[in-house]
Parts: sequence; structure tokens; C-alpha cells
Amino acid sequence: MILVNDRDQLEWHEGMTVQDILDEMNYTYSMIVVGLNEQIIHEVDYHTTLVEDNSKVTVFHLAHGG
Amino acid sequence: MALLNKSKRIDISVNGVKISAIENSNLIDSIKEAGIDLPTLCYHKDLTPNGSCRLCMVEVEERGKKKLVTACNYPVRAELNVNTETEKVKRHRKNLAEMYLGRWPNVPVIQEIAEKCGAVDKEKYKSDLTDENPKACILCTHCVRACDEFIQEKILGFAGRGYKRNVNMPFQKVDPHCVGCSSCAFVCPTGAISIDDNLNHPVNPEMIRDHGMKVNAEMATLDPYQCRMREVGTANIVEVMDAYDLLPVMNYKYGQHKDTPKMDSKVMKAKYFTQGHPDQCWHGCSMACAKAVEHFELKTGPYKGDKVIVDGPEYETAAGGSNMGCFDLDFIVEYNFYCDTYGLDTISYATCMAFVMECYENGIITKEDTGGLHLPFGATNDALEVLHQMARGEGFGLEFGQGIKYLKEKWAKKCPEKAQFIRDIGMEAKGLEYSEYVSKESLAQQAGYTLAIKGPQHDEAWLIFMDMVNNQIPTFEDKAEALYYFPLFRTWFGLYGLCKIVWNDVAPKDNSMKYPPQQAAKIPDHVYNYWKFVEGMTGRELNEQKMLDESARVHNLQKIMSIMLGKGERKDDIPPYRAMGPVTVEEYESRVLRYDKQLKDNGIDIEGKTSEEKVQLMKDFRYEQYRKVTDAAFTRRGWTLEGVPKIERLKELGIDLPELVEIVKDKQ
Amino acid sequence: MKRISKEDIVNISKRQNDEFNKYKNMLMVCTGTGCVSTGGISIRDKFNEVLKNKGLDSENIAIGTGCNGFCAVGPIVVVQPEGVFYQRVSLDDVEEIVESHVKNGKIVERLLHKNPVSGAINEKIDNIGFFTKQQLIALRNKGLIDPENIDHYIARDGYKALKKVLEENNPEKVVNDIIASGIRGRGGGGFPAGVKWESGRKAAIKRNEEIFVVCNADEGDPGAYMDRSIIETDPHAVIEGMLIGAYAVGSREGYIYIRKEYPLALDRLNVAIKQAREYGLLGENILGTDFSFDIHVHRGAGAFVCGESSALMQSMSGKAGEPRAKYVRSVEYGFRDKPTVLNNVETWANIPAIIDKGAEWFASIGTGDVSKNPWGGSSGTKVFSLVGDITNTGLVEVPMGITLREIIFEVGGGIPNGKKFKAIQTGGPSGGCIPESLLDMKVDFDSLSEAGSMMGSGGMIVMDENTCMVDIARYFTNFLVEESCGKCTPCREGLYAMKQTLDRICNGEGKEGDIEFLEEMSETIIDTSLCQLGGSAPNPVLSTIRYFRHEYEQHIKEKKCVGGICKSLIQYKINEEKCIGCTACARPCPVNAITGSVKKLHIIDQDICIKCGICREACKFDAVEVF
Amino acid sequence: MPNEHAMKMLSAHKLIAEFTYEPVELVKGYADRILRIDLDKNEIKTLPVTQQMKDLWIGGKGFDLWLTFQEINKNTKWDSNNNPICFSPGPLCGTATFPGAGKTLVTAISPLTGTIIDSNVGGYFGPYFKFAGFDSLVVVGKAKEDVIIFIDKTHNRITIETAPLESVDAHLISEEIPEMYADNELDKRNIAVVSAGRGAEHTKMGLLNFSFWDWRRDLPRLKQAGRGGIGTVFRDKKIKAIVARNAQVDPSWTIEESKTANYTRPLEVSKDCCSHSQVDEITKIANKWENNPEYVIEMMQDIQQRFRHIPESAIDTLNKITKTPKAHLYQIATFYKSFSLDQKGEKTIQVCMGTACHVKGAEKLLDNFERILKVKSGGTTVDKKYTLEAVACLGACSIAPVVKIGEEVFGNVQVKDCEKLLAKSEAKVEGK
Repeated sequence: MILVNDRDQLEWHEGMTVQDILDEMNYTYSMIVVGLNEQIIHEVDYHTTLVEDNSKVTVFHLAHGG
Repeated sequence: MALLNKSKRIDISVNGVKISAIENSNLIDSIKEAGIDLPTLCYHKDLTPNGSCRLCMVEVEERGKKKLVTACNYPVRAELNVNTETEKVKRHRKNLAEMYLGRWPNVPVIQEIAEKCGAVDKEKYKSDLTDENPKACILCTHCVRACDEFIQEKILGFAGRGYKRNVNMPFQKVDPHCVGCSSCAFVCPTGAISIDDNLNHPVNPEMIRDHGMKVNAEMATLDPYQCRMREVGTANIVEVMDAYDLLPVMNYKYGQHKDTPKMDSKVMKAKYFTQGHPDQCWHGCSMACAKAVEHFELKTGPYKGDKVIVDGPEYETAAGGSNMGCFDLDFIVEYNFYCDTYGLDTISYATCMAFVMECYENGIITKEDTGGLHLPFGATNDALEVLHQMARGEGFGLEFGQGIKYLKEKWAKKCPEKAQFIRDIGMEAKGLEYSEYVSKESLAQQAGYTLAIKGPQHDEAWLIFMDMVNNQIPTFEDKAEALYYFPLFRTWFGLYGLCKIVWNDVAPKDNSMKYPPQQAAKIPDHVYNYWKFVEGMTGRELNEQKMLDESARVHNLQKIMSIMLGKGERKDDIPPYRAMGPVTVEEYESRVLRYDKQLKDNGIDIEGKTSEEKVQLMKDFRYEQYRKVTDAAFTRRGWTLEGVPKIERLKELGIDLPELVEIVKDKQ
Repeated sequence: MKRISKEDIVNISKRQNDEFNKYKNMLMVCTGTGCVSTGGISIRDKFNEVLKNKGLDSENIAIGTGCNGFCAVGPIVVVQPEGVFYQRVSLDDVEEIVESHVKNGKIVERLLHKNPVSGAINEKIDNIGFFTKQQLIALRNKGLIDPENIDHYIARDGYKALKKVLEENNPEKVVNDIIASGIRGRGGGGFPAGVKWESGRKAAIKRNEEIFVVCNADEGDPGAYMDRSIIETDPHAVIEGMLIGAYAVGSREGYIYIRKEYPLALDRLNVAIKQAREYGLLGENILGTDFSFDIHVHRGAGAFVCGESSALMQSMSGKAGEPRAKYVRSVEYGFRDKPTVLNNVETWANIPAIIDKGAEWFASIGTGDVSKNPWGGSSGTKVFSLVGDITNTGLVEVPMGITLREIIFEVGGGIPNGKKFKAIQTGGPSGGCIPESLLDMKVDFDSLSEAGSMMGSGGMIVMDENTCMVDIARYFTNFLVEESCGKCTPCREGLYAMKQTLDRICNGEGKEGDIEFLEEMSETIIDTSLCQLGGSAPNPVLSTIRYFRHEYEQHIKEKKCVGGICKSLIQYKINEEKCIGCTACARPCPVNAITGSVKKLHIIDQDICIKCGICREACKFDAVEVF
Repeated sequence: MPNEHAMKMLSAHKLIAEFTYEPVELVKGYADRILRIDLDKNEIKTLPVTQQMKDLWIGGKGFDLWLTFQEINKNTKWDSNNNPICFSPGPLCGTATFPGAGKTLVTAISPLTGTIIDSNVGGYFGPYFKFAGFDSLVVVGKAKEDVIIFIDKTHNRITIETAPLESVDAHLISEEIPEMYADNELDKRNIAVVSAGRGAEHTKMGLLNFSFWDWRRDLPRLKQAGRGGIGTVFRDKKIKAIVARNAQVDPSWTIEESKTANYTRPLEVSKDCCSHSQVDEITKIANKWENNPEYVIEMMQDIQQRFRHIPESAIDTLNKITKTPKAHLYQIATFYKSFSLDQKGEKTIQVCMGTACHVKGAEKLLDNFERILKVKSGGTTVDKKYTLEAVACLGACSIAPVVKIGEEVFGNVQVKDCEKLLAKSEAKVEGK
């Protein structure tokens, strides 16, 4: 089970990447900061970084509104 | 260039060092990453590589073939074996440096490059073109590119061909349209360009310019990958709000709609907004987000048939469209235009019209009340007719123009059995119509809206992503801290004549890697830029605490004046329920899983309860939550539980002036 | 003129050929730029006027054709169908030709061509030395049709290839045919055209974007004018070539970028485009199919650099012609950042013939084997503009693989005025000078590059002994210094330094190490320049150093110019034996440096003489000599 | 300069109040001076700015609120005479070297909420008003009839004028006022208008439009101080527009003179430059090419043909019509050989310097023509009849050396033929 932002839970599956998590949560905003177990992931590596089971993922949206 | 997260990484080797480069990135980035300091002159990290000085040439082996390429603009597309120190490459560097030395012998930056490349002989390439001036222009093209990419004015350019090439403004006269942003002077490596600063006579103009340029550079390089402000302005978040279920649809009932793609920023860019045009609303703004629709033919009203220019639509106006159930951009652009020229607030008009439409669809009002207009959600033409009536001051338009608070009371009297429903769906507080965000799932934003002193406008606090998505402020204390910090931080810009959007609608490239997420959310580098701006102008050093205090003095003054006018009471800070939760069963069922879970998680038994009963349970629960967060927020702000600033808080801020204390002393 | 169908092409061809056959004599008067300047058009009009007056105009007609290529002997009239070749025809000869040849069938001897070497008189065009070695593909219609009449072109199998391509309805096959033909870019680069079409086509399909087809008619190489002549002679060949290319790569929009200095070619091109549009061969639903394509014309404004493809596309976008880095190829991101296939005029003109007669036929001509690899050889023919110190100056279209010696001495008729051959310059400013020792080299892309020169657009400037190779190197360097766009340092600064060095050497101020300095500079300019202008600019200098190093050393060490060109190193002297004192040299001398009374030996005062050469030109007895 | 429609409106103005003020230099972003306008008494005066005010309230919304606090009492309603509309640009406002520093904060008691509404807005009014030498503007009282408040830095004068004929709707009045007050087209960008609209007269949702002139589009642009009905208060006070005019000081921009600058600068500006007839002809030429920016080079060739040079008005007109930046047009005019900034002679003598012609002695021809015409290659004879040019390859190499006079090509030219050719073309000129 993957914990997102200390709240939402996602099923883990083999070969799951950071990008899969973003797609599943429908996080499409461009200005985000992604942390995987306290380690910041660079934007280019979203779809290549594998996520183990029981990882903690934080996805921070840097928006403060128009 | 493709969005960053679509491209992959490619392994290359630079002088034997393994580097994992981003596909289509410029080779020089990887060479720098390998710790090699290539000699460059025309390369500038914030400008599109020009490849004109040729000093950065390196040997590249790709698919078995060896060739010399300029590193600054060579796209990494396949495995490469790079050698930056072959004999041939070093020889060419020396020759090229000698060519520069021959032409501009006394320019410091050229003497440095010559030293780095082992070039010594100043006579070899001496000619009648040789320029002894140490501040000579060395045709590195930075200024021309900055005038184009930093500020989009395109005033500076080249003249002449071949050896006659030189940089200037047309006819070598100062072009009256130069806005004096001094980007060209900033990027010039030799000091060839000088421009004296503006009419404010700041203490330290360089300090202001150097920090302003950082943001200009970010806009030039990062905007296409971030908010695309130069392409679509604030309308870039239309599709984002829809994706996060926050776009107000049909009087805030829902947060998204299947027709949103018909009106999102992609359509605006493709068919409406003029692209590639500098749209700043004051000189020197690199964000330039005031997009416009040109030659738009009006279809209704007194100016029907005219081809006009329309400022916008910005996000609020577009979201007003979805709030009225109108997803047709032609309608949105037209109501944007008529609101502007009639001097009407698009937000008040749209939110009020959404309220009228919901009342109309629920039979609270009929054609008799609307002077024969048919006004269900999506009634674009009749909605426009109301707008024209408002201008003419006649018919239903006149009544509509009094706002939701007036209509609420009037129609509550007309149908007393639906009075509560009417008050729940009338999205106004303190008489001001809500701006266009769905706050019902974010307790922090509900308070952000209704604790704002002037009324529910989000420029005091926009906490939805922090609260609902990032889950950064789970506890009441967190929320209270945010409801203390952000209203002060965001309104600080309004004390100095600054635009808040430039603070965080573009962020430095390393912002997310340099700061922990909590900090990164405030974009610390940009906040530091503003402190330096204030110091450069006034000589006063600023830090976060001073900044918040400056803002808190004005914030409390406004609160006190509101109290004086009999308005600043706690009862005015209560949101209509539509802003806090599902008013109707229909709404409840559209998010039934989330709502049932929230009730159960908070120990509320919903076993066997009907939807109506669950709606009521949710309502009571959320108003209770709201009461708690208000208490926490007032306490954190140093106010009484009635929201009256305490005298010791005024003392703390140094604004315990007699005429202010007079107003609050007997309300402590 | 109404829009025509596929069948109409056959009918028009038949109708026009019947009309041709109706005439006993068709007087084909050359009206290329060269012959126009010597009165070609007025000769044509006078012929028709005289024929009318003599009532012979029903069976005979005079037609103004494009350039025959043999400009040295213009104005040219070829009487078809016999092919009798009259040269240096003047207005006064018209009466005689009509009276004797047309009316009485008697050929006017004095106007026939005399072979400069053998002295033989040749009646027919086909057995004149200048023409025998030629094989016409790009210039197949030269001298046979009126370029401003589309029916003439159709009569000569015009648009037959387009019809065939549209009927086969297989664009991929067209691309493969062009690859198989092995045709390489005639603009100078020598890049296989088929390969270019294929990558353009793929890029357009992959990105689902429109693709443009461009004809580069900028022809900036000084000494080269084959593109002008092709457009003035047979504009429809270029249009049909572009149509076929557009169909093959899936393009709807084509552009021709033509030089400002070619007004006549521009007019004829516009007339041809107008006629093609009226026939529906350009525009929507060509020949009744769903293929639509139109051509727009852009006029250059005087910039050699705009011959470079990316600079040309900048110019077509209304910008200054500055090339950009070629790391992203223009077949992927060219004009308007869309896939763009750009080829030279001569390349396009070859396409219809390749489709008509087949790729194997084309590949069989020329050198090397292109069946397995399009880079494997140089197939087809190449049009060269043979100019300079050569008897038969003009345009020659010869199969690849012919030797330089054959071109110069058999086709070109050798060096006039009994002078000795010294060098031939090919490839224009990017090319080099080839000495006598290499004259037996086969002329094709690869051999020329190995010799340090380049095929280039096909300019061949022959130089006799009175040429100074250092001056030629300086000439090209000066040209490039003026034409460099100035964007990148090695070309802007390097070429300027190269010009200064060569100026010093020619002014007698050369010093030790100058040659090595030129070579060192050249290597950097070639390796580091942003585009091919800079990348090939040092070739003239390097090739003259390679083959004529001794002349450089003479200029530096002995301050002598053996070619008699560098002013500061030469002196004009009058030869006592030859001077008869006729004072012809003294009168025009602008600085009155020549003294001497009638019938007495004249002397040139070396201090005043500015070496302008007018006296040498004026003297009928070759008494004025240069040392 | 205003067209007659604007002239009619201007002449209908009646001056109600006038106030000339001492210009003051801003120091560290402050003018230390407030402008107060009372429409009841038609009185214009300035108020001082105390150090305490700057320390406590900084500027912008701070100044607005504090100034409002001095004017109102607990019974003041949105439509009371003493409900002030306050405008404060703020100490950093007007900076061009930092992005987004042009905002103005506007406040008033709102007809919707009954309490203070504050709204942040862009546009040029704030900076222009500030550079006139004021930190804030306070407007109290109500005018008897529609008026315009005009803050004119160029004359250091503030006036209140009746304005019966101007439109109320923002997109019209924001164009009428610049047309009325600007000295010329360029000057329009120095005029910024604050206006509301007819909707603001009859409803509580009125807003204020802050205009700026978009010189590229020749139209005013509107930014909104949108929320809370300040526009309603504006129209309730019968204000049609508040106008700020700035003495736009051109930024003193200089660049070190390049050694090659003289190659790309016209020696003398031609006399009939920028005349209306010239601009009309250039416009027709642009229209012929469908104003398509991709054909600016062809347009410039027609202009060169017609005027024998590229005048400054050509660059301005083509920029206006095709939106191609002037810098790009100027680069084209100095990049391509067929264009010249100085007027060429009636006829151009082109001596071909192609390789074939060079080998056949073209250089001697050029020297000879230089001697005859007494002008260096590239120059024009004093009587402006001939321009001598060395050109690269006219494409008639087989009849080298070649000389082209006007449109006529001459082959196999010898040095002694030069005079003859000139005489022949001379005759042709008289002959016509």
C-alpha cells in the first residue's frame, strides 16, 4: 500500500513508477514537488523511478491561486 | 521542446566521466555537470544558445562518427562520447581567442578568455577594425536576445552584414518604445550599454535590477514548462482546477464538467489569444500575462458587429462561465468585453447570475420575475441581455445589479418555504459575491474566504492546494497558522505597488530541489528578491518578521475601520453552506464515498440514514468545524473571539493610536 | 484556357506537334539573357515581319527560344527541323537568311560555325564540337520550345511524367525511384535528393504536419548561370519537377526563391506559373485528382549567403539571411519550423526526365554504382557554365565522369589568343583551382572534392597564363568577406584577416610565415564556422597554395607577379621592336603617363603610370607588355 | 492633432477648477505629498506625508486606508459625499527593472459590503500619477455634472473640467481621451485613463478600468480594479474619467560606438521623409503583398525601386502594418545589398565583378567608371543621376565582362567603351 500526502492510499503493483502515482491521483499541475521517502525526485525521472511497496510519497502543489 | 517529464535520460561520457543527460538538452549542460568549465562568450545560461562565438566547440563521437560541434546548442539525442580537450579543439580555441584579441584587445572579458585558451598574440589578427575601447561591443548578441526573450519588446537588433555587423536601435536613435527595463545592460559582458535608472531615484538601482533580472531570466527559460503565463496568462489553471475538482460549475454545485475542454487554455491559445505579443500591463514586466483577443466580432448589444480587442479572459472570468454552466468561449469573451466596457465586475456578475440560474431552475423565480428572460444554467444569450439591461438601467438587469444579498432577501420573503435553501445557495458573504473557486472540501479555504476583511475574495488567502491536496495543514493549529501567515504575506504586495502573480506563477528551476517542500511552497528565493527590491529602493533591510508586521498593521487597521462601520462582526464571517458542503442530495450523492467516509471517520453514525438526514448531519458537522477553525485563527491573529483586535496586539505592532484604541476598547 | 484533364495532356501534345510539323522551317532564335543583350528579341520580330512581307509566314515561323548555351557566338538562330546553326546573326542578316535559306533553300555559308581548332565548317548544330559531347537532360528542351508557351512544353512530353505519377498513385514509389536514380543535389552539396525526400516525408507523417517543397534559385556563385538559363529556357521543367516532388512527399505548398539579379528569368517563371494555374496543373485538384499544390515566388535581395538552405528559409520568412545550426536538419524543422524539402533548380529540372525514362536509365549515365548506396557514385549529367579564358564560352550539359580535358579542349574549343592553360576553377567561392596536371581527372562529386575543390553549382572558370593565382584567391576571399553574414566569429573575423594577409602579399608587403598563417587560419575557419559558406570559404586559398605555392613564394620573396595582375608588382613597358609610334596608346591614358612623338618609340613613365591597362588594350601591335 | 470628433468633445469642456503645483523629485520611491480633490467645493490641494505615516502604513493600501480613516466616520455610507476613493501606487511602483511593479491600490466604502473594499490594478495610471509627484490621490465629494479630473505632468497642472459629450463606456472613452489630449500618435502612450461604464451607474457591481495605450495595436488596453463596486461610487460622484499624463522621459540609453557603425547609418535624412504621400504609397505597397510579414523583403524592394532608398517612414509603416519589429526591418535594410539608406542615383551602373568578369578585367572597368563619374564604387554622383556599384555575377558570364546600366545589359565591355555606354544611356534618357 502506498501512502500519498499522509492521507490517500493506493494499491501497489509491480513496476509502479512515480508517474503512475501522479496519473492515478490525477495530479496534472505542472508546478509540483515530488518526494519519495524524503528524497526529492527530478521531473525527468518521474516515469523511470520505481516505487517499492509501503513507500511514502509527498506531492506538493506550489500554487497559491490567481 | 517537449515537456520535461516526457523526455528520457541518455547516458553520455564527457572526458571519461559518465553523465546521465536529459534528452534534447544542450550538451553544454552535461559538460558543466561533469565539472568542466568550457570557454564561452556568446553563451548565457538564461538565453537561447546562439552558437556564434564557436569557442565552446568540442569533439563528439556519435554513432561511430567523430565531428566538431558547438556544445552550447548541440542537442543530446543519442549516446555520445565527448572529448573537450583534443589537440584540434584546443588549437581552434586558441585561434578563435586570438581573433577576438586582435579585434578587441582591451576588453577584460576577452583578455580572460584569451588567457584561458592560451592566446597571447594581440598583433596577429590586428586590422583597421581593431577597437581599443575596453567597453567595446563584442557582438556576443546577449543584449539582442535579452530584449527579445526577457522582455519581448524586440527593440534592439543587428545592422549590417559581415564585418559591418553592429548592434544598435534602428537609425542609431533611441527608440521611443524602449521601456528602460535595462535587461540589455544587465546581460552585456563588457559594459558597452549604459542606461540610467528610473524616476523613483532608488538608493541602489543595481540591487533592484539584479534581483528583477533573476525573475526575467526564469520567465525567459521556464515559463513554457511551468504556467505558460506568456501564452495564456492566468487562464492556464482552468483545466487544472477542473482536474482537481475545484472549478466552480453551476453555482459551485460541482468542481468539474465534461465540457471544460471546450473552454480551457489550450483552446484559448489556439483560437483566441494573440501569441508572441508582449502583453505586460506595465513597463519591464517579463511575465506579460495580460493576454488579449483581437478583432473579436461582438454578436449582441449596442456594439454588435464591431471588431474589438478584449482584455482577457482571465481565469476568474472563464471560471465564471463554467459557474453559469456556459462552456462556450465566444460567450465568455463577449461577456468579458461588455463587463469591462460597462464598468461591471465579471466575478460579481457571474456568481450572481449562477445564483439566479439555480433559483430559476428550482422554480423559485420564473419569467415573471426576470422580465420574460429564460435563465436556466447555460442560457448565454439571455444572460447577455441581462448585462445590456444593467447598462441601460432597466428591467430585471436593474434589480440583478443590486447583488445576491439583495436578491436573497427579496426571494426568501417571496418563497418562505425555500428561504433556507436560497440563503444556502446564494454565494455571497458580507454582501460581496464569492470569487471563482470551490471551497467546499477545504476548511482552510472556507475560512480564507469568509475571514477576509473585505469579503470572499481569494487575494487574502488561497489555501486549497495546501489544505485539500498537499494535506500540509491537517490540524486546526496548522490551519490557524496558515490563516495568520498568508493573508499578511499576500496583501504585503499591495502596500508597495507590486503584482502578486509574479511572486509565484513562475519558480526558480532549483526551487523544489533546494528547499524542503514546506519551504519550497513559499518560493523563498522570490521572497528574498522582494526584500532586496525594498532595500534597493528605500535602503531599509527587510526580513520575514518585519514583512509580516508591516502587513499586520494595515490588516488590523482595515479590521478596525470595518468594526467602526458596524461591519467587522463574527456573524458576518459565516459562509453560505454551498461554500462549505453539499446543500442538495444531488450534490451529496455526487461525492457520496468521500462524505460518508468523513462522517464515519468523525464518529458520526450514518447507518440507515436517508440522504436528506446525512446532508443535515454533514452540515452540522462542518459548521462546528468552521467554528473551531475561526476561534483558532482569531486567537492566532491576536484578536478576541469576536474578531476584534486586542489592544496588546496593537501595542505589539506599534499602532495603539488613540483614535484606533477608541474604536475597540469597549469590545475587548 | 480551361482546367485540363489527364487526357487533355495527350491531345494538346498531339495538336501542338501537328502544328510544328506544319512548318517547313522554324527559325529558332535564341532569347536567353546573353543573346537578348545582343538583340535576340528584335531579330526574332524582324524575321516574322520579313516572312509576313514575303508571304512565307504560313509555312515558316520564327520562335524566340531560351538559351542554347553557346553564348560566345550569339545571337544564334537554328533553323529546324534541319538543325542548320547560324551564329553571330545581326539584324541585317535577317533579309538574306529568309531570301536565300527559307525561300530558295540555299544555306548562308558565312554565318555557319567554324571550328576554332580544326577550322572545319559545320552546318548542323549536332556536329559542332561544342554540342557533340553534350547529353541533354536538364536542358532537353533548349532551343526547341518557346518558354512562354506551355503547349510547346507539353508537346515535348511535358507533364507526361506528372500524369504517370498521378495515375500510379504511389508516392512512396516515386521517392524510391528518385533514390534509385542516384541523383545528387545539383546545388553543390551533392546530397542524394531521394534520401532527402524520404526523411522529409517521414518527418511530416510522424508529426502530422504540413511539409513544404522549395526550389533554391538563388545561384549566388559568381561565374555560374545554369539555373538562370534553365528557368529562362524551360520553366515548366522546374514546375513539373516540383509537382512530382510535392506529390511524393505529400506537400501542398511550394516556394521558388529566385535571385534579384535575374529579372528575365523571374518574368518567364511567373508567366509559366500563371499558365500552369490556368491549365489547373497548379492549384486545387490537379488533373482531376485530389492532389493540390501551388507555388509562390520569393525574390532574393542580393545576398550570396541566402543560397545556404537555412539562410534561404530565414529570407523567405521575411528576415535577414542568417544561417542557423544544422544540428536540427531542415527536412525536419525547416521553413516555418515545418519539414521542408529544398533542392536546386537543376535537380528539380531532372526529375520529370527520371520519372519519364526510369531510374535505371538515369543511373546508367555517369560514374560509380548507386544501386546499393545512393552515395556510391555521381549519376546523370551536370550543366557547367564554361567561362573565362575559353573560346566556346557557354553552358554545357555533359554526363558525369567526362574529364576536364575533354570539356576544356573538345567542348570548350581550347584557350583563345594562343595562350597556355593555367588552371580551372570549379565550385565557385567554396571550390578550388585545379592545375593542368589534373586535367585527366573525371568530373564528379567525389573526385572534385578529393582534388580539394568541389562540384559546386557548376561554374568552371578557365584561366590562361595571364592570371595570378594569388589574385584569384584574393578575389574569392574579398567576395566572401563582403558576402559573409557576420554572425559567427571564425567567418567574420577570420576571413577579414585572410583578406588583409592576401592584400599585403599582392601589394608586395608579404612576409615570411604568411603562407603558414593562411593555412592555420583556414583550418580553424573550416572546422569551426557555423555554416557551409564559412566552412568552405578557405578552399580557393588552400587549393591555390596546394597547387601554386611557388607563386605565393614569388610574391613574398621576389615581389614578382608572374601572371602580370598585381599592380604594385608589375610594370607596363612598350616593346621597341613592336611599337610603330601610332600614338594609339598615349591618347586614352587617363594620367598621360605615355610620351613619344608620331612614328617614334613611346615610353611609359613608371612613376605616373597607375597600371590601368588601357594602353595595352588600345595597342593593335601587342607592343605594350607587362613585366 | 485631435480629430474633429475629439475636438468637439474638448471644446465642450468647461474648466471648473485648476491647480498648478511645484514639480518635486521622488526620493527613494516617495514624493512625500498627497493630492486631495474635493468635488463638492471644487477644491484641489496637497497634504503632507509624515514619517510616521511611512513607517506605519508604508504606502499602497496602507496609505489608502489611513487617508480614508481621516475622511470618514462611523455613519459614512457608500453614497455619502465624504466616502473617499483613494488611489495609492506604492513606493516600489513605476520601477521598470523589476517585473510586476506597476500596481495601484484603490479603496472606497463599497455599495455591496458597506465597508472598505480594496482592489489592486495594473495599467499606466498609477505610475504616471506617481511620477507627477504624488504618493496618493484622495477624491471626496460629488460633482454637479459629469467631470474629468486631468493630472497633467507635462504642464504640472491639475484641472477639473466638465465633460458632457464623452462616452461613459470604458473602451470608447479610453480612446477618446488620448485622441483629445495627445500631441501626436506617439504621445498617446503618455496618457492613462481611469473610467467606469454605464453599468456602474445603475448597479452596485461597478468597477474601474485602468487604461494603457498598446502602441503596437493602436488601441487602449484595460486592466480592472474589479471587486466591490468602486466603479459605482465613481459614477455616483459623477466622475467620467480621471486622466494622468506623464512627461515620458525617454530612457537615456547609449551603446559604445562600434567601429563599423558608420556603414549602417544614413548620411543625410531625405527631405520628403515621412510625408503623408510617402506613407500612403508605402501602405499601398504593403497591401499589394497582403500585409504578409513573410513578404517584407519584397515590399522593401518595391519601396527601394520607388524611392531609391529605404526611408525611416518605411520602417515605421511596415512595422505598424506587418507587426515585424523595427529592429528586424532595419537589419534587413542594412543586410541585403539591394537596399540603401541613402538615396541612390536615378540610374544605377552595375559593373559585374563575377569570377568570369574579374578574369576578363572587370576591375579595370570599375576603376575607369570611378574616374569618369568621380565617385567611389557604391557612391552616387553629386547630381544624383548615377550610382556606381560593383555587383557579384549578373549571370551573363559568357559575354564577360558585363556592365548593366539601368535595366540594359552590355557584354564584352572594354575600358574604352565606358564613355560610349554612358553617352548612349544619356541619349536614351533625353530620347524619352
